[in-house]
Amino acid sequence: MNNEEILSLAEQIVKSWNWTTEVSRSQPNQLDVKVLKLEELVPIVVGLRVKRLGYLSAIVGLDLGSAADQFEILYYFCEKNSAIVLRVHTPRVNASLPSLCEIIPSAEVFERELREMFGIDIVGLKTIEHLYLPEDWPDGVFPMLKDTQLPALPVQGEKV
Amino acid sequence: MNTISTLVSMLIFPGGLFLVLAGLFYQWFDRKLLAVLQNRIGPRWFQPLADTIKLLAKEEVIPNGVNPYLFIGLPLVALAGALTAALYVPVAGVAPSYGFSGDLVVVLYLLSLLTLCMGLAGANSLDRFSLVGATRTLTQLFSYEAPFLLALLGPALVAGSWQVGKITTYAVNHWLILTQPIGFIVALIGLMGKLEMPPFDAPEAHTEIVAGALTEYSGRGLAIFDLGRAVELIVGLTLVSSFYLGGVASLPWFIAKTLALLFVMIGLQSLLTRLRIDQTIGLWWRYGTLLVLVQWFFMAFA
Amino acid sequence: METTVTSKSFTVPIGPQHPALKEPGHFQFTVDGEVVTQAYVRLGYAHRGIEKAAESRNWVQDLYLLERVCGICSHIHAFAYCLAVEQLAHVEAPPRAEAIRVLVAELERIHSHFLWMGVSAHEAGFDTLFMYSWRDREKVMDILEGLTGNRVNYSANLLGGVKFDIDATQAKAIREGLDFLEERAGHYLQVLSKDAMFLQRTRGIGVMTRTEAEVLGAVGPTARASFVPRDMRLTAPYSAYRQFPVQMVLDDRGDLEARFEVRVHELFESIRLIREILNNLPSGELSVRLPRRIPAGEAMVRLEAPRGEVFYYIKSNGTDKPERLKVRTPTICNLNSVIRLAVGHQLADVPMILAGIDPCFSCNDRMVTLTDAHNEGERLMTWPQLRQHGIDFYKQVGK
Amino acid sequence: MKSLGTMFPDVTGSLFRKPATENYPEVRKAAPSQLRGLLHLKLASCTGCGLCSMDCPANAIQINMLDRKTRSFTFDYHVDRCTFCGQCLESCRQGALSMSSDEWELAALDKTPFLMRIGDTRNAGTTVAGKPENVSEEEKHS
Repeated sequence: MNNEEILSLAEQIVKSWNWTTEVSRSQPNQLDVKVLKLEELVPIVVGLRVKRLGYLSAIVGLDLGSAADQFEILYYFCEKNSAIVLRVHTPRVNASLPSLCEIIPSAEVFERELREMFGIDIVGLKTIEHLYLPEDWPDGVFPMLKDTQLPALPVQGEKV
Repeated sequence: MNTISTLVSMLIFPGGLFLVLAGLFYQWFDRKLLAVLQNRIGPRWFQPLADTIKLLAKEEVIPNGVNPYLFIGLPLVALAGALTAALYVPVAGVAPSYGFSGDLVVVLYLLSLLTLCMGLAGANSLDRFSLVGATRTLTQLFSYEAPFLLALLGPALVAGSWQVGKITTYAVNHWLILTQPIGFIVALIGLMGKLEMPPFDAPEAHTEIVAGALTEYSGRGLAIFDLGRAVELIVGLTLVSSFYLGGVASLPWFIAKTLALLFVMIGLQSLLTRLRIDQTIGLWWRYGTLLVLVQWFFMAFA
Repeated sequence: METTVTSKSFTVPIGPQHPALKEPGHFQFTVDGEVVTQAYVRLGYAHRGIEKAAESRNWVQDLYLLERVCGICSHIHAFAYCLAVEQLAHVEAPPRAEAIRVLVAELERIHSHFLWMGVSAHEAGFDTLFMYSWRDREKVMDILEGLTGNRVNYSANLLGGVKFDIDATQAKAIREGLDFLEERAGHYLQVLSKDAMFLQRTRGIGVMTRTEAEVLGAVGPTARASFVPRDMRLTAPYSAYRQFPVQMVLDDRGDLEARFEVRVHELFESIRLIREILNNLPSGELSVRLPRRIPAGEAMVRLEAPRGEVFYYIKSNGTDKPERLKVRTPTICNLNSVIRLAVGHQLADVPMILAGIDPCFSCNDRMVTLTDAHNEGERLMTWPQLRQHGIDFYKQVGK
Repeated sequence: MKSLGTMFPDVTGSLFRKPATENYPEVRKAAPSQLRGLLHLKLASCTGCGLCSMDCPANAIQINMLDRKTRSFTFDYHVDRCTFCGQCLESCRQGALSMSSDEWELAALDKTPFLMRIGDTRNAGTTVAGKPENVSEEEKHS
């Protein structure tokens, strides 16, 4: 399969069902699938897996800031030179996502990371201990949120 | 007068102090040569001595949960065992200070005492690495002990005595390495096992179990165990070279032969990969023991 | 005497500080005698908050921050970042710069594989191989130092190009170094595939089938040793790999021996590639200027680091700082396999299996903020405050 | 196929070879000409624009404007923070910065030599190498 075939097959799969998605080609070798309903994420992933389209390269969490008040989660499925990106949105308050561990065991680390860095509740995730952060990390503090501030760098001209 | 000479022979020469210093020197030789074989510089000549002095000067930490008497006593017993063993062995080419028929067995068990003490020291502690190390130490003890003993009994049989002194006098005129080559190889490798040299260093494999049975030891206890090992190195080398390499009748011969033996052992050490504990046992019981028995079979017909 | 051991099996903790680990990580192996029955991993001991920190630095500063994700494969991270930023800015680095980047990346691969060979030989208790392979690694480090100016964090990249050129004398030095390294690599291949004692510790140990490798998401040489054809240089060629293709090294045995051999064969492949680049180095500029503000957009790049696929995602909002930067390093994908493979093996094999994936914990652990766990919520401390806090804390403990 | 002692040639060879270890403080190997060592500023070319300081990933460079009209400033170089990445050399449009390839033994027992304050254009010479000027204690802490 060349890249074009991979992407058109993926597009076909996504469009052939009655899923509410917006499909676009943001870049020549990338298929962008905006999944509008959270509960459809797992079926779409199953659909891709059945056709053996791509492996889960990474899950990227984005905090869209307090104005949008949403998280955007990107699931990158890569195959050869092409990538299929599933975009999911969830509100920042009570954010939750379905777990992919049942379908893709290697998703576990990414989901644990999302959980501890963004505070997204991953429904169906078995291991919920901290992966990166210390055991005594305070509850409810999620470092990757935009409003969680890091200590500022010493600015130019500051006396030492 | 007699008491003084006894004391001297036990505490200064050839036992005691001399033995410890010689052991440290041989340890340095081991480390230095291994470094040279690995294209490194290696430690300077006083390094083992400096290590020992440093350790002796340091505070000894007795961890919670151990029996303090055992914790302090075991290294002393181990060192005492090794030093006692040296009295029955022609160290430095001097005839053994003591001897009775059958002292070969005593020497071997005194040497095993060191390993046993290390095993007990590990088992005494609650540390997991020590426990795993202790299990491995004792497992390995039971695997090499029999073939090593059998390999040393070969010369004893030929000499017709189980007394180290008599075997040595016999061996001066007979290079038993020529008549009993298999026995020599097993004895050599058995000695490496006894000294826990690579490839038989599974009991203290530091990439797996840190320092094995001695993980919790620091300061004085560790230093004394280390001295015990240094003495064991000398006694072991003396035994094998006096039995198989035509005796050690004088000091120059003693130095030449033991260092040559150590050289071979270091060479092997640098070429071989550590064996897993199950592989060690397999090696000794499957090949080691069998080889010695083959040797005996030949001896019976020769 | 009290003991806390209640059942027959007990847990051996490996790490956070342990001689088998050259970096902090924590593994717990439940053993029954010598056999591992359960394994558990905990990361985060080298967590430095790089992803978060990148959001507060400008595009240029981030280049050097990301170079410090990993001490061994530092170039590949800067490389990936540069590619992503250039993609965002719709700029392409000049061909000569691309070739030099790939050349440094391949030198780094040689460095990393030699280093790994030494470490895993050490885990196996074969210190002679360890010493010799690290001695030979010095050669490639010297080459890198002579070429880039630094021994470890090479800082070869610049947004839009590279900092240095390769002249004839340097090319000659590299070629000579490569001859030596090729000969040594050939020798080590003999050692790794023939030495009976070493094979006892690698052959048939930690076998991972192709299906397992795919399900567990293994990447890089670990995956290729299980016959998963995944090498970004070939499957998704980037930068100068389009002009200078590599050959994929695959092995179908999936055990430690296969992982060793795949890596050594990759050494030969890298050496060949570097020679080819040196012979056909494109001429031209070394760099193009990038604007200080990078246009808004998203970029994703995947590169083949020495340990496997590294994934970079960068989102820009049009300012002089990135909006979000996500790094996914190869080790995190491969660690899964260690946990599964260790079960059923002897404790003595665990360090070898662990070393077999060439783990790099500092790559895994990245982001963090300073907090005070005792206060509710989060308290940010300045450095003097933190220092004072430390002094107070130990005064209290001292009482 | 299997054999024992495959490292034998290396090991025996090493008996007759010099150790690979470099005896560093006694024997110094010449550093390669590309090496990035201590930063040097050619004060005459420097305009004090601050681009280097802005791009420095380690905040090792600080430019303190003393007087905007006469463009007089001091250039503070914190050697202990410098990561020797060479970005400032690339950022500088005037080519005023360079890195020495043989000044790389920069460790010191106290922090005083780590702050190198270079010039004040009002009374500086043409080239000032990165050498510590006497910065008084109170000035540093103020």
